Amino acid sequence: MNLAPTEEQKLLIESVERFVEKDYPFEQRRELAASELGYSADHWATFAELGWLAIPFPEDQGGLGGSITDSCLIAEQLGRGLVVEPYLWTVILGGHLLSRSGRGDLVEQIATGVLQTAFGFAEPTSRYNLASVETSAADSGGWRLNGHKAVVFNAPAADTIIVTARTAGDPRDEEGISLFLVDPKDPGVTLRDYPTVDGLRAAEVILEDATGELLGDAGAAYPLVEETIDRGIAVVCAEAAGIMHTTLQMTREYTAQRKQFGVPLSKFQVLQHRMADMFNLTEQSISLSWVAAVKAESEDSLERARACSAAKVFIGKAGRQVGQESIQMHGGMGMTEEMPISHYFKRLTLIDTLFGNRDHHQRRYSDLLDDKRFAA
Amino acid sequence: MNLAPTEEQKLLIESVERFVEKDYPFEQRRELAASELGYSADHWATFAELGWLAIPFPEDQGGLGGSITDSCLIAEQLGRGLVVEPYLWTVILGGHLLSRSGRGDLVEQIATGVLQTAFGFAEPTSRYNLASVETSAADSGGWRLNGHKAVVFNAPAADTIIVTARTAGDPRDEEGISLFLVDPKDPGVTLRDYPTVDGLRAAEVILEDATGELLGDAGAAYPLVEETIDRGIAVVCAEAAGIMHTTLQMTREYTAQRKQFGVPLSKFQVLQHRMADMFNLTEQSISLSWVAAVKAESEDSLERARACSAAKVFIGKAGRQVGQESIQMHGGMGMTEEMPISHYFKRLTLIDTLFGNRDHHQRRYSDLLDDKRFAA
Amino acid sequence: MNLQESPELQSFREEVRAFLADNLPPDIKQKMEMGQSLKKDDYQRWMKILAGRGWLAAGWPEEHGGPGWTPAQRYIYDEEYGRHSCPRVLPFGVTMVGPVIIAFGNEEQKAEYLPKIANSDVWWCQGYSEPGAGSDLASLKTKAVKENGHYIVNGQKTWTTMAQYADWIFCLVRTSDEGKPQEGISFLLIDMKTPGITVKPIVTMDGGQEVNEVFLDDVKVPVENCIGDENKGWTIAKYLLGHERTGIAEVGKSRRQLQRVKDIAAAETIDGMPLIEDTAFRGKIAEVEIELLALDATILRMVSAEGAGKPPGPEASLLKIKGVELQQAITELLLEAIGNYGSPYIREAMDHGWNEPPIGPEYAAPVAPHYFNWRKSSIYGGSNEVQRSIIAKMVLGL
Amino acid sequence: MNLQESPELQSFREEVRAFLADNLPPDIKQKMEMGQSLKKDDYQRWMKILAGRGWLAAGWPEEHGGPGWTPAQRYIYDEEYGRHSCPRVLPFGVTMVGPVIIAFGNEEQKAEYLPKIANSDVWWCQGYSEPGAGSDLASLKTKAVKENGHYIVNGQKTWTTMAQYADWIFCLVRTSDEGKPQEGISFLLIDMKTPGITVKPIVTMDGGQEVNEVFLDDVKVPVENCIGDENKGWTIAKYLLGHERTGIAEVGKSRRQLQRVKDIAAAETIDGMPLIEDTAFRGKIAEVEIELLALDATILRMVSAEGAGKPPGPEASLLKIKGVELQQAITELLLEAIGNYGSPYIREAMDHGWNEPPIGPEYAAPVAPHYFNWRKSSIYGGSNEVQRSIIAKMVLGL
Repeated sequence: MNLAPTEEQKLLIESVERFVEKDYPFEQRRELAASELGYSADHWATFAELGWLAIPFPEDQGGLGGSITDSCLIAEQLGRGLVVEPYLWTVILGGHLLSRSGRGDLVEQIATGVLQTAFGFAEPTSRYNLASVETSAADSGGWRLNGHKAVVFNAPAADTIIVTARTAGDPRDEEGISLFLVDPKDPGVTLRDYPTVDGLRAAEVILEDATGELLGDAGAAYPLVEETIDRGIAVVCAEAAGIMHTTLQMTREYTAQRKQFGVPLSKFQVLQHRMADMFNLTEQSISLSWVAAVKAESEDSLERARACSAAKVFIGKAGRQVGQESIQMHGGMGMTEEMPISHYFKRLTLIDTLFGNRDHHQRRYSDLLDDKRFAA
Repeated sequence: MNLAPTEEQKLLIESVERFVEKDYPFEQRRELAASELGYSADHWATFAELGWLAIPFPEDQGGLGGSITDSCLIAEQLGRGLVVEPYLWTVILGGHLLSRSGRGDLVEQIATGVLQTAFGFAEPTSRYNLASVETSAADSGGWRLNGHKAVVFNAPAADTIIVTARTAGDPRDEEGISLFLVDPKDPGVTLRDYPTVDGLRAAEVILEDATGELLGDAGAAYPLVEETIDRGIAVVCAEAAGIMHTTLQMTREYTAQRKQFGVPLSKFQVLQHRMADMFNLTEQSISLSWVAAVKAESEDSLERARACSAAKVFIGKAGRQVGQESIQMHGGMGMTEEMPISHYFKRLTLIDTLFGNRDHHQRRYSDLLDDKRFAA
Repeated sequence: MNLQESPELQSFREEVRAFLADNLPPDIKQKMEMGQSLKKDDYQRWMKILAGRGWLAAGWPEEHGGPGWTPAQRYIYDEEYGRHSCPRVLPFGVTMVGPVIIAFGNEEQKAEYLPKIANSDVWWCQGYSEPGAGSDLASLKTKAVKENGHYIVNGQKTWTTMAQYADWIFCLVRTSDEGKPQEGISFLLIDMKTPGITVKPIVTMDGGQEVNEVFLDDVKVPVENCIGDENKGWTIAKYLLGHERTGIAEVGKSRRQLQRVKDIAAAETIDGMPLIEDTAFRGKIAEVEIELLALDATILRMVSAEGAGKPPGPEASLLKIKGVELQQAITELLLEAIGNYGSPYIREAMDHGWNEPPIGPEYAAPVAPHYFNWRKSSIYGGSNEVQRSIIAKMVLGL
Repeated sequence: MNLQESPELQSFREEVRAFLADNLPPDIKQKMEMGQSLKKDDYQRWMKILAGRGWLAAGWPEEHGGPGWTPAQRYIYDEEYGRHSCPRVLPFGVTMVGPVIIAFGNEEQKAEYLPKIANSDVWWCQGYSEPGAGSDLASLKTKAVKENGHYIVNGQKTWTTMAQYADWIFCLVRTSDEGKPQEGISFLLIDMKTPGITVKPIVTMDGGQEVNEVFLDDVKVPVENCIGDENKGWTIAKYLLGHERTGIAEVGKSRRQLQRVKDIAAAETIDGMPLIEDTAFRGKIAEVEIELLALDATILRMVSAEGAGKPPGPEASLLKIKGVELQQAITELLLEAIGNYGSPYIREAMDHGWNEPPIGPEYAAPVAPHYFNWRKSSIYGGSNEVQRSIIAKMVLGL
């Protein structure tokens, strides 16, 4: 029982930290976010070289046999630098779906940095319900898909897109959901690309008689989808914890150098106490994201769900307060596109809506209150 | 359209203010709360003399034909002095039920100060649902009542107790509820008296084949019960607004005289800003209680319900924050029975649970969102 | 105490309602309802329409071109105005420099400037903030030196909203370094066409370009353009902070925005039912709505007191704090309501006339940028921190 | 990083669990579960039982009579302890004066006092606060003047918890007026039987009489009773504030109390269904429970760091703030849960052995008084304001 990084994990943390500090100045992040691709292919190759992309996969699939906890510790450091590279989408979501579906061939390509993936799990009216799938797949000597997958992150850069589609059942049934690989260049697949408010890339993916390659067993994908999204939640919570850390840091530094009425802002007691609250929220977010990381690979799906939803609720709330306070204390300067703080704020804000917001996960968590195994 | 006291109302306010300031020092309140009766019969006679008890009743029932707004303005001032006399229970609840039921004879006795009443509307498992009535009444040549009315304020001093009882329908039906007068000295009536945490008196009223005198039509009392409790809400909101006013005043004064680290507490920016929040909450509570007062006698029951529930929600929340902050800023002193502030805090806390707490009224209010006539 | 409107007020309300409904150009109305960006021309057209009716300078006395309304009329006007999807009346002329000229200007200045404001002939902007000054206004550094009947002004202003469109700017400048920092400040009116003025946009985090830096480089300003006495500008600055406070909460606009939350929540689905039927979300709407009622009641109380001759004091800081907090809470509810579609960001999608189909529902595009943009409201115009300190000191005497 | 307990820790947990379950006297357990008042004897009996097992001084090293546990063992012990309905171990001896004597006492003092604390032979109380001092501890006025091998102590202490039962009191006293206020303070141990000591109860707003004023009137204290150097008491006071912080949040107790909320909410009805099925109330329980998880995770992180040799620093102020906020939030949930029955107040109903039937449900009587009483927790032991300032200054360097 030890909620602290191992010696090996410390080395990993240091290597990501070094990358962010030396190779990822904020100006570069700004340029990458505005570039055609939306991230740096060179950096991605570096991630592959350093083994970061291979970590969570089993060795027989070309991975390093690491844990999701390792990935979370990477994500926490990437969050500190507000890194835009598609680690979450390709490695954590796509990689896990492929790995669990026995597609070691593709996992190996992810690990070596040559394959980008995206996961379309949401639809225009699904909101945060993963079982709300209206996209349909029919087998007529090969699967054909029809439907609309909404806000698919990293789809513009993806070599292959994984989507949920219904092969049986009613709109919100957990049974009858299947996973398919679709090729973005397939004539039945239309992508409408766009940037997102937090500097990433996504697309609406429209499927019109698109060719799909079934992943795993037909109709039985829901548990894997939920598990994958829970892992995504652990990773994005770690990213958020890293963002909060830097946000507090920036606020401390700004208020210490900025004077008002002849005194640095950091000497105003009101701001001191509010920064103390930011500190408390940030530290607890880090702690809880670590617990979620460890439990994200629990074999007990209830324990996993509980820990991930709890972290998402807490970090959604903490991120809101830490983000808003940081802008308020930066005053007018915090409102500008020029200051990095505003970008940290935007990402932190949008993380709450990713994979289900605070309300969604508070409901999911409290629904688990009934379970006998549950005790605070 | 004028949300300000009229000249007449100003005189009324001044007379109550004068009474509280001159004749109601806090030490007396403490003694009265601890006395056998729990309030002062002399003060009650004074209230009658000054006409305060007659104000909201029609002239043909011995009243002064005033409004519930007048009563609210009285209650706000009484709240400032944390007055324990049973104005709310006898005049606002009992008086209104009797007045609307055509019992001018009893109303006149209330107006002259010779009759005390209590209203038993709650039961052990009813929580805040006024229609949740399990006490039953059967007519066998005279009504006989059986049941348990919970936490009936002023019952220990009441000459007559008004209760809800079911004469038809299922436990939570609005139809089938009737009002009865019962005599506390009736052998079928058992009172278990007790003081309350906020310095008042109440009783559990157990009815075992108790004789009841029907008030109004059998089975049709629910609208009057709801209207009466809404008026009670307006009055208790006004009382709470008055309490908050004094609470803030005391906190200002205490922090101004109490030094810490060589400086008066009131000079600490953190406390200044928190007192500014207390001010904002207090002022808005006063404003909203005035609106509730005016709308409490609206003929449109939806408008009435909306305004009273809104006020109860806001004042429940504001009272919680203002109360807790006042204790925190008084430090250890605020924790003592000796300091008046702790008594203001206790009353403010309990007002939230009276007639339905914040959650209850937020639900009631949001259920009204559907109504076509509703617009913010 | 009563909430009944007199027949006169009722018919006044009808008159306002009818005028606004009949005269708001449909294209502007549509932009407002979709939350799209307004252009210079949109503001100008609408303000001219109001000016034509004599209602642009709504808070002014009749003698200077205002309607001369009572506080109660003004309250009703604000309420109705907020209920309709009208563009805001830009405050720089009508509620800022205009009242200053009325209170402190000489007869020539009044005759020169006031009619052009009331008629919307001139676009004003505000030159208060400076880099590094923030809430500490008195630390301003822009210098004005008197030379042969002119001031020569040098310095830099910032956060100047819509300076790119402005014909004139009113500035606080330093005319003396003696005494306390508050003592050497003067209030100048400057023609934006004067040589030496450069405007540079500041891009805000929502991608907007509404605010600017204004550089003043040896700008020649006639001495007649000084309002009030030289070195007495601080009195004017304080006057301005205290003026027109009951309108500051923008309750009417918040009501309209909350209605938008309800409309969107009725259109969005959660587990197959409308979001507005979800207990948690309904509860949040109810919470904000109740707070809005409390704020509105407080305004009405102040308006009633004002009608009885008691001008609003520093208590009005309450209105700024709560008004802004509720506006911000509503931008959060909007963002929550649209779920996954808070993410897409296509700048042009916020412009009227963008021809492509929307990403997700049509109402989604401006929501997140608006949330980001509106964080400014608790910072500018006297930050919420400054307002709390005003209450603590001026009202509570702490 | 892992959350698996080693087999050793698992069996340790079993051992703790079994001991607590088997040895807590049933009458004390019942009082705890009903929230009734504990008497002096209840505390003493229970602390003697723990002492008998060697677990009373849970944080002490073995050489002084403690179990010498690792931080992880201590964490598990605290967790299990909180899970059972055990009375709290009074901190004055075991976690306050004991560690001070261990750190600053001489050999004679250690031999004299420590065994009696570890065995629960002596009841201690704390003489820190004074009237008018509050969080500003250094402004204390109680004076100790040295005379013929004794200090003569005069002054007044306040908020002294359970002084009426105490055998000894440890006091901060002023032994010099020179230098900064922090510099002339000494730490004295005083036998409560010494002539000149008067204890007067303070009634708190919940009706309780747990705290007291302690008057010291020419009280003779042998100079050997000074811990550490004369005039160096401030160092000790600071040490005490920083000691034993990970236990301060009382997460285990909050968990148990939250379980009580759930039990009561399962028993209470709302519109015919159990309150716990009400969406709003469930949501509140979930919210507190999630915050408790976050706090617990933070403690575990600190414990893990401590196990690796990094002692808890001023970050531990976080634990005090959040621990207390959650305890208070739970007292509010309890009050909400019981609805109308928050009002009745019969002092005796909170005592064990009260023979009359309860007013309303049996669990209701102590709820409101407990809520009132627990407001103190954000005031004493370094108020939440002081803790925030510690974080701001010591952790964030503001």
